[in-house]
Amino acid sequence: MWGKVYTGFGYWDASAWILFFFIAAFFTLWLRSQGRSDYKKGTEQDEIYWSGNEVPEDGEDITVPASSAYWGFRKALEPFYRGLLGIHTGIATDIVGYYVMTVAFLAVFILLV
Amino acid sequence: MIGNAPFFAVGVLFLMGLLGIFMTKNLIKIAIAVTILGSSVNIFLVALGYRTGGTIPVHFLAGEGTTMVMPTPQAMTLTAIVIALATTALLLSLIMLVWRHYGTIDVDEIRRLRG
Amino acid sequence: MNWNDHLPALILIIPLFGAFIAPICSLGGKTARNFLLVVISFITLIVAFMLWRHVLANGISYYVMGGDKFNLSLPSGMALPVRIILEVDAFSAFMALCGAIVSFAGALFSVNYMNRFSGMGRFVSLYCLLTTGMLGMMVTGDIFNFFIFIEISSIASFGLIAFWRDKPTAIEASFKYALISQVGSMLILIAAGTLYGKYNMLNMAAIGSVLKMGTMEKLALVFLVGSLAMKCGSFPMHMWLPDAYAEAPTGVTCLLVAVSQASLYGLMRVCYSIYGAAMGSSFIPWMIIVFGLASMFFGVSMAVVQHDIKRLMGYHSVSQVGYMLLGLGVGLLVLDDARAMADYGFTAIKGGVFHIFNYTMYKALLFLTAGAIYYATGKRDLNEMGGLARRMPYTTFMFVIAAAAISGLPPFNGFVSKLLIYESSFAVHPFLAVVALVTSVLTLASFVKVFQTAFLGPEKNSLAKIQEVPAAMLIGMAVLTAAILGASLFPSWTLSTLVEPAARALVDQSGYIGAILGGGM
Amino acid sequence: MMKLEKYLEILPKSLWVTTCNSGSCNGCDIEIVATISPRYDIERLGMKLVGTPRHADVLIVTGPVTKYMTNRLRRIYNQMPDPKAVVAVGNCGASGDVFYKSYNLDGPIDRIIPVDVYVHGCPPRPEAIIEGVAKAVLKLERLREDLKKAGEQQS
Repeated sequence: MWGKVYTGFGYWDASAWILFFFIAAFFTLWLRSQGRSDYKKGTEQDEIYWSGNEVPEDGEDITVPASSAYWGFRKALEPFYRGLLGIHTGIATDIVGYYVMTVAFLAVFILLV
Repeated sequence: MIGNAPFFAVGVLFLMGLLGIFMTKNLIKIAIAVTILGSSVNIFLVALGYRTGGTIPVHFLAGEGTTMVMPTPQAMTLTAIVIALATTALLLSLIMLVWRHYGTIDVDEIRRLRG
Repeated sequence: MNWNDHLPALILIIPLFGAFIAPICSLGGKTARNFLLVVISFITLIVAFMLWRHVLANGISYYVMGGDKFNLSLPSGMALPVRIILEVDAFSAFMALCGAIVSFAGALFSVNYMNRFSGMGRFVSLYCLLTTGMLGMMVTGDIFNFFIFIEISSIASFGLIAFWRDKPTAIEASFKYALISQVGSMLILIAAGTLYGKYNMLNMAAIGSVLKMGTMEKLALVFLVGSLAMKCGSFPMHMWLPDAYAEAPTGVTCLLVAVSQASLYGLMRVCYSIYGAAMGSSFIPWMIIVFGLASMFFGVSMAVVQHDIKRLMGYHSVSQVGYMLLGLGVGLLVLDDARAMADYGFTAIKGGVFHIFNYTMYKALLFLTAGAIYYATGKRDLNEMGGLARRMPYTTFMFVIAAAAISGLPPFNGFVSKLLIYESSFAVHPFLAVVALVTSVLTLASFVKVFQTAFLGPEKNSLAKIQEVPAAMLIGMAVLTAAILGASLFPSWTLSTLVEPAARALVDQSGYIGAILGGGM
Repeated sequence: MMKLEKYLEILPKSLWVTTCNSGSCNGCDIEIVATISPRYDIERLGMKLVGTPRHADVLIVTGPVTKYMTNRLRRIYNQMPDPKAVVAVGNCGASGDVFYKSYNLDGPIDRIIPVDVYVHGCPPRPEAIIEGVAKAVLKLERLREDLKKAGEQQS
């Protein structure tokens, strides 16, 4: 049941990985349990450190919006994305056009090759 | 050469249908072009089954002993026509709904879903 | 005349029966209709499982529609099969099983998900019709019948994508899909016509036995490959897919994932079983690999910048289809070279087929979790979501499993199939494996973004009152999670019982042909 | 879970330091940075600058506390774990210097949080800061004894 999957170049053994995962998990949880718990609950000591300011109540103000996640990746590849988003015009005839061009390209080259 | 005249007709009609989709901006004309495409394929199927001098492939109508055209492509064409009917009806009702929501049936303006 | 012989026909008749009974059942109120939806898809799942076990036990099972005996494929004195023959080999039984599981999960999910909407009688009948079309594509052995089932599933999916008539984007998505898939179907019909014109036969196995590569066959192959690649969303023709998956109701999107797998099955059936060894030049295999690479990379690079959760997953579907095209394309490339086939070709096909199973499971689960979020919060834009993990623990748990599986993290099944594909495509050319790896990294990146913005982070006041989704949706998701965990914890068992026979059946063209032409009596 | 006493024996003399600039002219902050630079290198004495008060034993405060910084300084002080000491660096922190009784200040640091060590100079030389922090080490040792005694009384 718990056999190995041979991929011709090596093998993948799920049970070995899971065994390793539990050992690592055990060690991590032990390390975590060494933390100090003598802080006074309810006081400022268990509030998040917001560089001294009052932590805003509504989560809205301190969440990073999804559209700005990976903005560096997006800005770095700006020319690539301008081209890629340019292709996705969303016009129905363009979509059919790409399809017809692909089939035409395939047809021409298969008759040549 | 005259034998495959219908196939030239199919080729011309197919290209007309295909170009019709890209030449126009009006959705209804695009639906019409798709129907032309469908009918060109139907002609192609019927033309495939033709045997020179063949008659209608129905025994009691054509009588015995006469050469008959191939019945299978005609069966395929019947089904293809029925399917083209269903798809065209659906396309036109979608165009009607697009008109109701977008107020336009110009293909370049219907692109809220892009990128 | 025992039960098992009629399974290929049964697997089609039950959902079709469900489709036509649905309006009558919906007269009996909401519960009767939901009960029908769940029972029909459950029975289909049972029949699909029995069919798979039957095919695994005693080889290819075929069913002659309208013959005097169910296995009379070659009536006495006829050189070629005349009637429509349903041919189920291990590969199509495997695909039917995947499709049936996903259809059952989608049905379970839609019971609660759609209870706020009217017109549910039509929804259930279209849902069952879509399941029929999908299973029909996987089971049939006749090209024209394959075209008919493509049309049935397409028309059913047009209706289902535009189910929410008052949402403009749903209508637009459905129209675009309708337009491009109608043009595609016409090309498939032309291909079926050319093959019929040349060989006077419509049965895939029969054509495969006599096929020799000429200009007409090359054109037919190109039309079939082009339109079936479009239907399963490979790169240049994929733009309808994110729109259609995002705008359809979630239970339907979950089934649409399996329907696109059916057209991938059709593509592979055409390439392996009809053309197979007759495919002289390796132009088409290389084109399938190029389509795979392109849709992998461009699909995921589009997905990273999306911020609508279902569109993001739609682009991931495009990139995951790229993996399957790569895996099966590499297999096709070395189909006739026995040594390379033994070396890495068969591993590539096993990887591709296993990825089909994994993809159908975790992608359907991802769409269900996205639907659960939409059901709970009513929002689809990631910018407005945050801190859902506190209120929706089960959905979060299942989303984590699905996201880990899709991005190929080690213990999960996505990793195993991707590993098979990486190693075999590396043997063909390192660049293939590099693109596959980069895509996997970008997939992980975009799902980390989704997980962090939607589930983690502080609680938002606007989302304060949401609560966990009702039970039926959770059970629907749990079915898929169980399948994923099963394939992750016991990969060798899954590979040897589920994937290996399917891959061998796909490669074994002569077996596929022999079943029909050999089985005279 | 480790007992409180055992925590306190771990590396008692190497303090983790966090700084808070409550309105200083940045002169003292530059001097603090100078003490971290390789020339005066406080690291060799085991003291390390950490970013958050969560990890810190000693809070170095510079500048007279302006009205804006009052409750922020108090909150940072409260957010530090228990045996903690405060070192006021620079005359402004110690006595408000030339800005004493200015309309905009809430007075020197000891009006807001209890200060243990005052380091005079405008700005104090890095050696003075190091000596100040060294005194803080003695102060922290006494605080640990009290905590231990309090710990034994409880148990």
